Amino acid sequence: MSAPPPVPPADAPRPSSAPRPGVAPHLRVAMSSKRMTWLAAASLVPALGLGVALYGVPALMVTGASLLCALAAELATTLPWRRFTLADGSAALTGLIIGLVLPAGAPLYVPAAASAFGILVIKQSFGGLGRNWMNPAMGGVVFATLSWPGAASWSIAPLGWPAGAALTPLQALRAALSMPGSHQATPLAVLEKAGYSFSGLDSGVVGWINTHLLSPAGLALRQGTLDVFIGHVPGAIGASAPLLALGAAYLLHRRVIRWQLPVIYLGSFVVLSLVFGGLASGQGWSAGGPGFHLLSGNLVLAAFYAAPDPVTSPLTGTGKWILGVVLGALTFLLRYFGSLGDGAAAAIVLGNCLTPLLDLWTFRRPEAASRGAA
Amino acid sequence: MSWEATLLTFALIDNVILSRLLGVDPYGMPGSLRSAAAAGGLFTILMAASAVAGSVLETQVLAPFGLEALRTPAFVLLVAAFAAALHGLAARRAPAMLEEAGVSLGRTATSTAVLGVVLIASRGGLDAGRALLAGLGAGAGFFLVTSMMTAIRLRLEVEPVPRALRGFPLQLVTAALMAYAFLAFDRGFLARFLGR
Amino acid sequence: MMYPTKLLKGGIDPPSVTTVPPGSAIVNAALPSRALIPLLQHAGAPARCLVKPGDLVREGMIIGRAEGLRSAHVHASIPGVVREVRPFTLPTGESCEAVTIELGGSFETSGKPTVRRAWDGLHRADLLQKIRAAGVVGLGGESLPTHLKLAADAGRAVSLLAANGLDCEPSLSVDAALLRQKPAEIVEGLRICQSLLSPRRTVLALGDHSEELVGEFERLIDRCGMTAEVLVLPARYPQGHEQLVASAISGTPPGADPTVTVLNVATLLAVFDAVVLERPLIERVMTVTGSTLSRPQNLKVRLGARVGDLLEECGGQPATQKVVMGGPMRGVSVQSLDLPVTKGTLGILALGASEARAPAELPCIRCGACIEACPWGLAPTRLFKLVRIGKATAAFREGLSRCTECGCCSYVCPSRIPLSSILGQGKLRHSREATR
Amino acid sequence: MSTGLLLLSLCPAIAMTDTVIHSLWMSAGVILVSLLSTIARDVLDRSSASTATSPKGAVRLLRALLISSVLTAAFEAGLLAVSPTASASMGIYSPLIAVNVLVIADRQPAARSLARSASGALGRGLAVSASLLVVAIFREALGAGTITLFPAGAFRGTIIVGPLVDQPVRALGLAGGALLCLGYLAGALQAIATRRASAASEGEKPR
Repeated sequence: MSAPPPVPPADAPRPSSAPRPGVAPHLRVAMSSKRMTWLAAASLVPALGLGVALYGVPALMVTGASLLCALAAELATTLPWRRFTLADGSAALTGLIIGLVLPAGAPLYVPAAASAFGILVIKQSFGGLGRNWMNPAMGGVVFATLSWPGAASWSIAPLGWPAGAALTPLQALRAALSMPGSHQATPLAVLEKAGYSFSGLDSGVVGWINTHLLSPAGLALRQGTLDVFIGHVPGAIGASAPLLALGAAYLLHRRVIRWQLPVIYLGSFVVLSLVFGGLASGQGWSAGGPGFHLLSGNLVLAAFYAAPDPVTSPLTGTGKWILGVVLGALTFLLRYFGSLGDGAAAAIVLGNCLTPLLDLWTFRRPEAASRGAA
Repeated sequence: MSWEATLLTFALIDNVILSRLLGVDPYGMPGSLRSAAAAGGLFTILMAASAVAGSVLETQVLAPFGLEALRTPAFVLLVAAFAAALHGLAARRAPAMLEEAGVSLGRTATSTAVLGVVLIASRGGLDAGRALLAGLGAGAGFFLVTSMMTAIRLRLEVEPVPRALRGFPLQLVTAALMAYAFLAFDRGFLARFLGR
Repeated sequence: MMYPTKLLKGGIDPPSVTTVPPGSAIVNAALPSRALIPLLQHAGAPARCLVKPGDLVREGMIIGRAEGLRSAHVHASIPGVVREVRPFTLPTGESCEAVTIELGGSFETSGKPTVRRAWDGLHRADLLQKIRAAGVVGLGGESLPTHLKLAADAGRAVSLLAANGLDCEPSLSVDAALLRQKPAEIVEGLRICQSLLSPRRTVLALGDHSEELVGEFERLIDRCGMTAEVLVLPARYPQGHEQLVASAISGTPPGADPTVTVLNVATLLAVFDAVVLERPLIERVMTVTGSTLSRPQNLKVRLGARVGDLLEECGGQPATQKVVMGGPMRGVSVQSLDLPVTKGTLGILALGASEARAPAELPCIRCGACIEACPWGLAPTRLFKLVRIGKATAAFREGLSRCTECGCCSYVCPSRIPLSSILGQGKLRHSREATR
Repeated sequence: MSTGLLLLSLCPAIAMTDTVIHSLWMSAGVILVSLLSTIARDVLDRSSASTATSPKGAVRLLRALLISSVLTAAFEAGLLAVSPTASASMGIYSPLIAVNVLVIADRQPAARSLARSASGALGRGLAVSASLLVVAIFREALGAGTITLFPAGAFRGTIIVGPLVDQPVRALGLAGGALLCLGYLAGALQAIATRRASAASEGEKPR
């Protein structure tokens, strides 16, 4: 590993009266990278809770499998070298994110393989935390999706639905778009046609809003708006946008993550969907429904928990801005035209490929430095 | 195939390095972004030129006279000839670029990437125009991927990576991960993207 | 408040360890019963010792003569008898001779009515000679003999003379206190320097915590009929760095203009003492603070006083785990309380267990915080990796030479990597390679 | 044969490791062409070396290209005759053998005798095929759940690898899988090489 810092270890023998040594500076910020990681993991718990509430035991099984497999893989690649790195929390966070990104119906070898690949190949092969250039969670998910396209997207019916397999909103939409004639339908209409059974809560709230707030204006929300919003539809375990946003808000408040990357990412995605989204569903210009695509699927989780991953995101502010736009564009393309999952994970790993280039391009060396290694 | 389809296919979907597995070699890693760019330019020109010549050769000579058996020697010599010509030209016109690229005539003349593109184009029965696009697309894809891999390598150079994997092995693992990432752009994507 | 445009990029606002209440008076420390005076208290070579054990020395008598260009005289800070002259190692690692004086005899200057001498008529050379004789060095930390800075070589005109009123580290308040209590003397000192350098522009820069003093200083400057501006800069670390102050005032990039002279206000006061009172530099003001002190304060201390005594004077407690000479960002942590304070001692910090713990290092997560914090626009995260794999030269090509080891990167690093000290080692290694 | 050289020769061939049978055909091609071309070049060198005008530089390269490409073409024709399906599946990769073996040969020091250089070429070919076989077995077994060989008598030509055939790790069968396997193979070779080197240097400087 790396050379030790020039600080004599705290337990070095020294006269009890004499003060302790230590290199300057003698003050440090409170927030450590270890605490950052664990805070990020903790902030995902609400989303996980809702997932378990909606899908029950299968959700627990999937998340547990990914989590355990990630930890095991980390141990297997560190213990033989007499190192213990589980404490830094990165393996746990990776496992947790993988579990939340996958649907509850996935057979257990999917989360297991995703975690194993993410930790063993993507992270540890390059020397562990901080040396990997690709996000282990998203890379692992992409690997699993490529290996078992069907199994990795088997979503099951959430609480209050007739039990059994069920299409995610995006799958339903793609199915509808693939068959001719149904092009004019808006996403929620498609869902209704696909036989979604929306909750009573949804109908109640939407009904109330329509009668009391919107009807005077001659507007009306569709059935299912609320369900899609809170994530009470078949899909990934951790797909509840509001809860994820809640956790992310906490992280932003504690400055564990910075706002630039997620906000630009989501912003550019929304703009692109507004302008071109309609074309994809054959509704012409500026007729897309960014809300639907924003809320259903893993976009929010990717934007707040994968994109700003410090290890795999650009070092410089300029780089963050550029990557944000690129990620938004990629997600838009892959979600509307692609076939690999819902595009968020794939967009992130593609962005990771670009990040080292951005670092080289956007970091301006001080005048004193001549054209150096890069 | 429409022209944009050809371009995108050869640049992204059937990327020379990531999907055709041509052009990753332990000695041919550019040392800096500049040299990656120079080599990329060189290879792009070479690919485009020999792809066009290849398709012409295929459609005008080999196919009509039933000389398919001689395809391999013909194409190999063709690529070598173009490589030699290009080196001569570059040495006179842009010696700095050639220097920066740091590729010997031996390497360009025997480059599997270039020969591969020529073969794909001719077997795909592309006409001269499409072949040109194919060559340009392949070159662009080659350029993009080598730049990314170089940037990643420069980043890994200062990191304490596992000793067994240092250098070329990690280069390959990196290429593998990039290959998986680029699979997001598949034929289905192309069809839907250009379809409507 | 309108700031000049070219402020430092990056920098940090650390929570200062319990600092001296602003506006509290500078306290005279008790006279030390014995003073241990190292003969290396300046940039250049150690001064040559002029006394031997048993000699009687008067207060302010010269006991070490400057050796070489960048060296400065050293004077007896207390009257008494020379007990011993022995080799001594400073906390910074350099070694020199040190004179131990035991208090005794009578005081000529202290407590006596002070005579102010007019200096307007004096020739440049005489002024410089007075300053040199008093052993005045930069009191902002860099300890370069001041007469060198003031001896502007003919031909190249000095573009800017700046009085630096910003304390060079967080939780030190020496300069702020002096600005409050000795404004007239500081302005007089500035006038002396101005007459020596005749710069195109003269500026007094205050930290924004002494903003309310602007009016008073402008009045004083008008009264003595000199032309100088008073400016306020944010007291964000390391804005107080000489080059950054200069660039903030002149708008040129840091270190670009070599004809700038920056003097810290404590130094100006020393110049005033040397020229107007003809008193050598035998005492200085320093901030003695820290979480384990019950009475942190700014002390005026005789050079050679014992660190331990000063801590006790400020209510030091056994809870003290770590003692730092200097500021929290760049200070040197010392192993012994018997060390003496010198001309370069900006302050003394007494830190408790929580601050003394050396945090465990974690892998770099490339968060880029160090890049944001670096006032010199470097990428410490890359430089420290280059240094650790032994590529100090490559690190230099990427700008390591600009690093001043201000400590901002180490402070913000969430992985607790001692970046600035690693970069420091890199600079050392490179210079060694260069010489070899 | 040095690790770097082995890897270099593997790179273009690695594409044909999606099934074991493909890797075998590829190996056959590499062995044949490299052996024969080496012999041919060697013979020509020796004959021309006697006369004062020994070709060099571009000419030499051209000649080598000519030899290896003609040999490759011959191999392709043979393959087409033996098994059309195989030659079809080899696609663009069989012609690449021509430049591939050349790249290897160019980095070899000139051997003293014809026998030496021939045996060297054979050795290189065998090393390459062994590595190809390892990668191919690994990839096909995990990536497709099968191991494809020749149909022989009762044996239908494919071994089914347990449950994997139902849910194979498809990603390993894709192009990325080839790069991945080659990467770790290279790592293993490098580790062995470094261990050997350190073991050798153990004598002079204890560490």
